[in-house]
Amino acid sequence: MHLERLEVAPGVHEWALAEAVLKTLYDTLGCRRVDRLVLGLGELQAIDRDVFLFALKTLAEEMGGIGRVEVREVEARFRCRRCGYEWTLKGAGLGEEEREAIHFVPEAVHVYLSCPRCGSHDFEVVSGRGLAIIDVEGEGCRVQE
Amino acid sequence: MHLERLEVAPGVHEWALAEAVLKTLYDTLGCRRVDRLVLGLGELQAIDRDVFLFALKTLAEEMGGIGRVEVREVEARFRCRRCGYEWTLKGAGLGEEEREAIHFVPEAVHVYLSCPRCGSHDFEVVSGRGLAIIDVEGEGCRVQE
Amino acid sequence: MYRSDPRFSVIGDRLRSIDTVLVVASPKGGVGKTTIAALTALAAAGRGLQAGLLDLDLTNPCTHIVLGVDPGLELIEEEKGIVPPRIHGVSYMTVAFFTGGRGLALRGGEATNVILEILAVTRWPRLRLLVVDTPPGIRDEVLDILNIASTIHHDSRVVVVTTASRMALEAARRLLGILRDGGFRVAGLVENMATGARSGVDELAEAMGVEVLARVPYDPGLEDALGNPPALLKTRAGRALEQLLGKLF
Amino acid sequence: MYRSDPRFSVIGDRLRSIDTVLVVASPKGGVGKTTIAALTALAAAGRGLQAGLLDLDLTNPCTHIVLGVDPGLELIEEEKGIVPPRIHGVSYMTVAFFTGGRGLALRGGEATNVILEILAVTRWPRLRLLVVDTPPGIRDEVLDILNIASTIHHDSRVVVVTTASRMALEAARRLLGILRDGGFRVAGLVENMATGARSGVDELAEAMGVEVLARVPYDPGLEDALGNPPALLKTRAGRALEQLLGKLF
Ligand SMILES: Nc1ncnc2c1ncn2[C@@H]1O[C@H](COP(=O)(O)OP(=O)(O)O)[C@@H](O)[C@H]1O
Ligand SMILES: Nc1ncnc2c1ncn2[C@@H]1O[C@H](COP(=O)(O)OP(=O)(O)O)[C@@H](O)[C@H]1O
Ligand SMILES: [Mg+2]
Ligand SMILES: [Mg+2]
Ligand SMILES: [Mg+2]
Ligand SMILES: [Mg+2]
Ligand code: NI
Ligand code: NI
Ligand SMILES: [Zn+2]
Ligand SMILES: [Zn+2]
Repeated sequence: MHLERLEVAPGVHEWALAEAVLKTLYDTLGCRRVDRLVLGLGELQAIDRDVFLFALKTLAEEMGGIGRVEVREVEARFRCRRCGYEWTLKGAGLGEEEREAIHFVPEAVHVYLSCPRCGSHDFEVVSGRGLAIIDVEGEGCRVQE
Repeated sequence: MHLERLEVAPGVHEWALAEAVLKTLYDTLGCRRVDRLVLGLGELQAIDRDVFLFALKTLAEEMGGIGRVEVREVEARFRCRRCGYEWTLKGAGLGEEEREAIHFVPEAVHVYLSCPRCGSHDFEVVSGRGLAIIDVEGEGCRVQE
Repeated sequence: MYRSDPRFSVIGDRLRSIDTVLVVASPKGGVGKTTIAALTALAAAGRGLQAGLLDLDLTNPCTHIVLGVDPGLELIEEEKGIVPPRIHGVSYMTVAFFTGGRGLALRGGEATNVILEILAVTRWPRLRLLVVDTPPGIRDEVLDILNIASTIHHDSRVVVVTTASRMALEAARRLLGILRDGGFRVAGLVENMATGARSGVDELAEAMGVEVLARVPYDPGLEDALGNPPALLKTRAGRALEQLLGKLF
Repeated sequence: MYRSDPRFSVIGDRLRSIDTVLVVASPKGGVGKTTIAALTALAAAGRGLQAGLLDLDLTNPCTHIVLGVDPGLELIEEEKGIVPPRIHGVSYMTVAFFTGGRGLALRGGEATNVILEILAVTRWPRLRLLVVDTPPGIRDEVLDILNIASTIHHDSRVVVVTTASRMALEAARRLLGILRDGGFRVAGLVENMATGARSGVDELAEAMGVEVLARVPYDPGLEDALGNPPALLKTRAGRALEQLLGKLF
């Protein structure tokens, strides 16, 4: 095996997420201007907030701009599909690299965690998975169900 | 191939559904007596109402009995996962045997129907799939979320 | 959780007439799950054991091809539920009865619905052994039957099928890891298309602390015997399954 | 519907640098999807075409075994998204980078989440061809990539892989029926482990009105070449894929 790229640059898929949020605001929701935005950021999607907000502002300049942005962290909670036990990420003892993998693909959590009671890898991510637009105020935004 | 059973008896898995409903009421919800029951019956689960209600009454006798039973039909609606088109079972032109198959296993509908607009077999059954306990009144029933 | 589903409460009762549930699994396709599941049920019935076969490869069921059954509603009998037809002595249930054997496109939770529906409605007779064929992958179908069998049933075991191919071994390792973590009862490995030589299967068995229950040789005559159970039982593969039955009973 | 998902709107842009998306599929496992998908991408790159490979067998990915890659985060580069590593000239993306190649138990909609996540984050370079490997079954992974590719991309085609085995043919027929009903563009069938004799594959192709694009012979040396792309391209299987590339370009 030979690799043509081996360098690793840290934490910048924040840009992809920022782009996705803006596309949703300006294309899907039809916003012409965004004055206030509330985002729910799942704990599993452990992105670098500063990089993310910088990306959001920077990319928004080419669109209608972005006003006040509030980011709320949403705790990760799991519920075992076999035995019903519930637990959280705190104290789950994930290593750095595992968290890094999960921040790219939150579902990878099924590899690295199993139910503290019965050992099942089949559990539900009840909350804290991704990035959600909780609220938006601005001009022309059609808020959908 | 040789078969040891070839006879076919009509429409009596109504008994299995009735049994399931009663088990939920008396075991899962902990009812000691049921005075009033409202069931939502999906169009795809095209069971014989009379057989079902007879089964429900008969089987209930060994338990705490059953009071007034109201059965509401819920129309089957589909939404294409590829193109978003929505449609209903009316006019979908299903044959007798296809309906019979679907009444056993509602998901078999994906074989017999496809999106009238784009032909996709990948569509959502928005409503009308199964049997749901909509409301129950009685003694000891713990209604869960 | 299934527990709030009206069908779930019935399923425990339905499985009560079954002594042993044997789940045949591997995330890798083509290793022989379907062949081994069907042959095991047929071989057990041939020995006079009450045996059943349940096909949970919902989107692409194949056991009816092995058994030589043209699947359709006319094969099932409704009697306070569904009584599975007996095919060469095996009580047999497959989603193909309801799909006519056509491909069934299923999304996520729909698979769970189908499984709960089938398990809730099927009235198995008294069975010494119910063999469950599963689809490849580690998806709802496999997770559901593992959860249901290990939660509701008193004697459920998993047989992991593999060949000596590296991809199949890696897939088996993945599943065994998940089974070990969850404390599922693993009956052991079956090596399929075995050459007789010591293979990666032995290493895997040692590494994961499981037994190699049987070695089923590659049999070029198997394809022609598909659909003909008596002929299937006479292939080298069919005869090798005696080894598996011997380890189970 | 995906359209309301924040990631969906980005995916169209991400796929814009790709001329042709080739989805390699069959509901039957073990027919050679993974082998043919990986070899096709490698063969295209060997011919100097810009080629990519995307493994969507999320719960049991295997392309890294064919390519000889020990998967991990260290292989990916973050740069306003993820730039896929180039392996023997092929731009390569697999969920195994994030799971370390371990088995991933996934429920229903979780598969869709993973696919949207990966497609939204991956920055493919300019590609003449992106080959997509899919899992067996007719589940979310396959439905999603078919929906996404046929809706968003201007040139997506499906290659259906089969062997001459009855179970594989039946599986191919099932998928071809679904593809025909949905008006998906089918490039054709690939017969794998072909013996050279006229087989059920020809009958199926005629019945379904599709072409047999290539016949890949059974090659007992293939297993030993797994993990070694240059050696793989020299197997009879590798050489037979020239036929497929010839039909595509
Ligand atoms: N021991 C064997 N010898 C020869 N062919 C076999 C053997 N076991 C399975 N096969 C063939 O291999 C293919 C895949 O087997 P199958 O049982 O369908 O695998 P799975 O269910 O794991 O996908 C089928 O065509 C089957 O007939
Ligand atoms: N033409 C071939 N000759 C020999 N072995 C093959 C050939 N194609 C595939 N195989 C082997 O068959 C097995 C199944 O192939 P794979 O590509 O994993 O199928 P799938 O992705 O459809 O499950 C693998 O062990 C692979 O190495
Ligand atoms: Mg199978
Ligand atoms: Mg028929
Ligand atoms: Mg594969
Ligand atoms: Mg590694
Ligand atoms: Ni990052
Ligand atoms: Ni009925
Ligand atoms: Zn648990
Ligand atoms: Zn449609």
